[in-house]
Amino acid sequence: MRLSIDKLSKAYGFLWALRDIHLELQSGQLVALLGPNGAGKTTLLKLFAGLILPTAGSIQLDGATFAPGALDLRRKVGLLSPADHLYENLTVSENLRFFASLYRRRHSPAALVQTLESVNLGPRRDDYVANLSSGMKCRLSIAKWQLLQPELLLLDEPYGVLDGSGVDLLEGFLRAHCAGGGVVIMASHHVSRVLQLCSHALILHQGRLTFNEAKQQPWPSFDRAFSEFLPHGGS
Amino acid sequence: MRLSIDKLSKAYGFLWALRDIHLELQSGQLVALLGPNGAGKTTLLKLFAGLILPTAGSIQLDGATFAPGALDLRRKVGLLSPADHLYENLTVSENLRFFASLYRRRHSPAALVQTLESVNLGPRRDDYVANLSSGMKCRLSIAKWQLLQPELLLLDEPYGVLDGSGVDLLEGFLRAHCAGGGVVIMASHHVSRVLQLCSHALILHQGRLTFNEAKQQPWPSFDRAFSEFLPHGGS
Amino acid sequence: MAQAAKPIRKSRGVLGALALTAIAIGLYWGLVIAPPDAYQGEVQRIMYLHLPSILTAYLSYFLVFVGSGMYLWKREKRDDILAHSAAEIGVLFTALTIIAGSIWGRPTWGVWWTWDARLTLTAILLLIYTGYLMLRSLIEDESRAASAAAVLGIIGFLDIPLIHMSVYWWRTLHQPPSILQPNKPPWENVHPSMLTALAISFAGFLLLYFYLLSLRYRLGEMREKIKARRLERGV
Amino acid sequence: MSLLSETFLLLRKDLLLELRRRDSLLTMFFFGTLLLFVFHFSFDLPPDKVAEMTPALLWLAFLFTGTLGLAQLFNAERENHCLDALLLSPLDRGALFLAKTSFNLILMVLVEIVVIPLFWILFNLNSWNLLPQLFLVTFLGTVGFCVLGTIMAAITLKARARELLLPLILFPLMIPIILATIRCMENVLRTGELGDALPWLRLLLGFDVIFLTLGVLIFDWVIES
Amino acid sequence: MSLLSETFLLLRKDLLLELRRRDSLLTMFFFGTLLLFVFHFSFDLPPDKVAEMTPALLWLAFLFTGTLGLAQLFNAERENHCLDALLLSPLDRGALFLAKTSFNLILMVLVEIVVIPLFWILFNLNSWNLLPQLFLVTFLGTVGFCVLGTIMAAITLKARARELLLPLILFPLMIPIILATIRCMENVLRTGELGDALPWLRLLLGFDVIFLTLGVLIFDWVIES
Ligand code: HEM
Ligand SMILES: Nc1ncnc2c1ncn2[C@@H]1O[C@H](COP(=O)(O)OP(=O)(O)OP(=O)(O)O)[C@@H](O)[C@H]1O
Ligand SMILES: Nc1ncnc2c1ncn2[C@@H]1O[C@H](COP(=O)(O)OP(=O)(O)OP(=O)(O)O)[C@@H](O)[C@H]1O
Ligand SMILES: [Mg+2]
Ligand SMILES: [Mg+2]
Repeated sequence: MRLSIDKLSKAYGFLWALRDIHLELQSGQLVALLGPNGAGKTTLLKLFAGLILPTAGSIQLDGATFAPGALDLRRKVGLLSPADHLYENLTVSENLRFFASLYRRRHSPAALVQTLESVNLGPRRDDYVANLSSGMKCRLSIAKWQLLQPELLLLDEPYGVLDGSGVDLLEGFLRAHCAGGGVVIMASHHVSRVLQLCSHALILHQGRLTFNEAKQQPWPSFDRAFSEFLPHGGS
Repeated sequence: MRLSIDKLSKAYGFLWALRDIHLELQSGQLVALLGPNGAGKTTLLKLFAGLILPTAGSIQLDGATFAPGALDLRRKVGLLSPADHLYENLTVSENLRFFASLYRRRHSPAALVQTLESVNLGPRRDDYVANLSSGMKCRLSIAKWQLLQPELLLLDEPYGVLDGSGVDLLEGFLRAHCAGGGVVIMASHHVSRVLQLCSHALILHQGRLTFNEAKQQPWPSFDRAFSEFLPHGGS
Repeated sequence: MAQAAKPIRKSRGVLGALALTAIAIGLYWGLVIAPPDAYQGEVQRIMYLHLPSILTAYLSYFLVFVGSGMYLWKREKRDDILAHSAAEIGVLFTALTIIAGSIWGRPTWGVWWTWDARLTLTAILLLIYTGYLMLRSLIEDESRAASAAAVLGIIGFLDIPLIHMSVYWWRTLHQPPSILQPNKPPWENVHPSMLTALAISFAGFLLLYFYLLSLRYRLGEMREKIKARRLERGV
Repeated sequence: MSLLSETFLLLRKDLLLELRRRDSLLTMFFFGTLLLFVFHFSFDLPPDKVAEMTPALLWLAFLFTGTLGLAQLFNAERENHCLDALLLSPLDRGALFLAKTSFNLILMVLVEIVVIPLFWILFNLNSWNLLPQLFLVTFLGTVGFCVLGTIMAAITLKARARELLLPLILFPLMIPIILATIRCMENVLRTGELGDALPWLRLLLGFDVIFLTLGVLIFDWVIES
Repeated sequence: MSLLSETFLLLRKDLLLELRRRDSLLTMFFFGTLLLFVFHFSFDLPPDKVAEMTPALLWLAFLFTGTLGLAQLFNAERENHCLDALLLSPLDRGALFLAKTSFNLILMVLVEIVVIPLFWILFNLNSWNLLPQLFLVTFLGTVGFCVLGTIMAAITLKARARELLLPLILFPLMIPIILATIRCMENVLRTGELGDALPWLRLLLGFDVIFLTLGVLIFDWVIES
């Protein structure tokens, strides 16, 4: 698993949301994507997921680029955007089963139930997704990507809606995913949590990648970049 | 400003989302609403806002209850639900102006611009809300409620999408609001932040209000309730 | 509870029995005792089914109107149940009228259907109240469905006189009223035995109607009770 | 008066959104025109037949165009839970009803002002002098349509198969208006004046007044859960 | 074959959603019936005229019902950005096209199976023996409608005035199908067999095959941003 981005830019109308991003990532990295509001984090994740196309530059996953028809590539990428991407009028377990077959992942019913138990949704198995609370939807998304096993997992601010046990669960999943050779890129504003978890940090600022380093302990360069590009508070 | 809730219950189908809630709140309180995923926090806030009706029990604001026609009551309550309740196809400043007239708050254009500057959206004044990032939408909602000045302000997990400076901004606003005699009720999973800010904490657990106390320093009863009802992590 | 329910159940049983006997007598009178029609012969006997059922349907729609108005005013669940029950049974009886009329029309007019005012009006009634039932079933939230349906129940009913007038002015071909004629008492142009049969069978239909309505109402009540019971048990 | 000022505020917002994008107006106008062609093709009408069927053809076109317009009436409110934002606010619900009704009415009337003369041109009719009276009748019918349509659009707002359910409950209730307008127009076209059709016109007026009043009064219940 | 198995998977999901709620089917059926009434009122048809206009009336009813059905075709995908979830997945886009087309086709055919005989009853036609042939022609026309309609529904998926835009671009493109079907049906009704209308039938078949193939091939580009 190897993600390489070259001179990636994305414009919305007259606004550069991203400008000339260079990046190389490899198996096992757990990357924190930081940056102030409007820095371009969500845009970058959507580009990685192939949901929008870049204005310039390229994204390569193991040498392949997104194009209509590049379906094998799609199997390798997952985007967890809490509360999105679930059918409201299918039940919890129907959603899981549907997406599992879509990605051709065969799972025994027992495995499915077990995954649901692990995210604490066992008793809500036959409820419609529409009736879940926001945190429960996020937990279901976690279960979904646990089953679908993409190599590159993208997360857009998953902490917001999760309670304490949900956070533990998510972090356990992400650690296991990277240990198994996957790559995780997670955009978040919850800097303290993310710094503990990650093995690598990126800082976006006004569409430019202003910081890109592997974690050290202590990490003075990060502290400097952080106070420069993410002014004020930030727990 | 006085909020009193008596035997409040809400059922969705066969599920009690809230059960027998008693609560009294008064001017100046900044209340943290905590609880695990699915505890009923969002439901409680929607009830306070009069967006859904209780199955049993009553909510009184200064002695009045929500009913069709109780329009004065509506002027007193605001619900900040990040990224919601804004017209996507109006610009940032059009949104503010529209809601200000809806609540009959007269503001000079300069005051409006200044509020936008204060939430860092000055340069995006004439952008469509649809083109804002999630954090910017939340900032705009903050600006909106700054202008509309409800007495009771409800917030549903506002931290998720805000960066460091946004958090500072929000907290400054909430402190000022309470100092001015308002009441704030904020549902959040970001326990460490919320505890610093609040003057009072509630814990919901499976629809029941299991903890309801004013803040002390130290606060052993909270720590006990917290470890009982919000197991695991939770920064 | 159970004690109070017993006499009600008993009186409903009596009502059912009465309905059955009255319909049996009416049928016997209509099919055996009353003379065949001078022009139409034996088929005319369908009238003993046709006329009472449409009159009952009219009554039913009036009850929908009353129930809807009461529901909007008082917000009592039972009024909504009444409106809903009455609408369902009204649709049933309207359909019955149309079916019986069609069967009657085939030998007398030579067609199953013709675009005469009264026929069309009946069909429109059927469509309006089918729309009412569809509206109910297509709205998720129960109380929202109830208010939406109540609004339709009121507007629909108020619209009926206007529809009636317009359709009537548009074209008329159906039998001119022979029983409910404005300036001639019915016994002067109808065989008294026919009239008796009609009266008995109408009484039977009314009794049957109230029997069905009370059953359907009871069903609605029981649904509510079961819900309350299950809620109590906290399933 | 607060009701009127709030109505105006909401109407201005809707008009602003519409002016900015011109979504509904342009599509409604083209769709109305298109329908004339579709009817023409399907029925393969000889010219004399057209003159006779003018009212019906026009009204069907308006009915369908209007219904599709109604389906979009609350679009801005459906995004982002903006309807909740309005319900949360101290807005008089009657104002919401009046604003949406008048917005819809403005659109429909603009469409009609273009489509009716176009019809006369396309089908080569020469009764141009009757247009003012026809417009009047059409206007009265349109008011009724917009009033009832707004109420129905509001009650189907959160229903599932909304796009189909709306016309399903609206059309049967619209029958008096359809018939009355068609009869009035036929009379005008035939005799040059309303004459016999006066009772129909009264029906139309009655309908408009009754449902407009009812709408303002009960819109509270219509829109709130 | 992966295309077919994926089609089946998606179709099963859509049918499951439909079976659970029965939204579209029931509303489409009632709406189709209602339209017969509306047309009848508006045109005030004498019986002999109806027999002549049967194909046009039926097809207009199907066209409107179908278009409103199409407006709901991607409803489940529009909630919660589920379409993104599908686009994110390794799903063959052609399968999505086929699944939506066949789902739509199933609904339409079910509606037609009820509405056509109802039409015969309501308008008192007695050419019951011709129904099988008419069904065949209608079916071919419906296939074309569903194929083209699904493509257009996908194109207008994120457009603003979607509900109006869809018929606006769909109807003109449908004109060959409408004309061909109406001509074929007229011929069957008049002579009891297709006879002269064979070229129209061939046009219909050609249309179906071309656009079905095209749809599978280009749906990639249609659905992706
Ligand atoms: C589908 C077919 C038919 C429908 C929907 C229908 C509907 C109705 C309705 C709604 C009424 C009550 C009218 C009122 O008082 O408001 C009625 C009454 C009546 N119908 Fe029919 N009808 C149908 C066919 C027939 C046929 C075929 C006949 C006999 C030739 C017939 C004979 C009568 C008679 C005798 C009455 C009582 C009229 C009176 O005295 O007021 N109907 N029908
Ligand atoms: N519309 C609804 N229909 C049915 N059940 C619902 C609905 N909304 C919420 N619920 C249920 O009510 C309970 C409380 O939900 P609520 O959204 O209030 O929780 P919450 O405390 O906000 O959770 P979270 O922290 O995950 O946001 C949950 O069990 C949820 O499944
Ligand atoms: N659809 C769009 N059209 C136009 N501009 C957009 C669009 N989406 C995002 N933008 C703009 O692109 C920039 C980057 O937005 P993006 O959503 O990627 O930020 P972000 O880093 O995710 O911010 P946040 O932390 O607030 O979520 C912002 O200036 C935003 O206004
Ligand atoms: Mg973002
Ligand atoms: Mg919540």
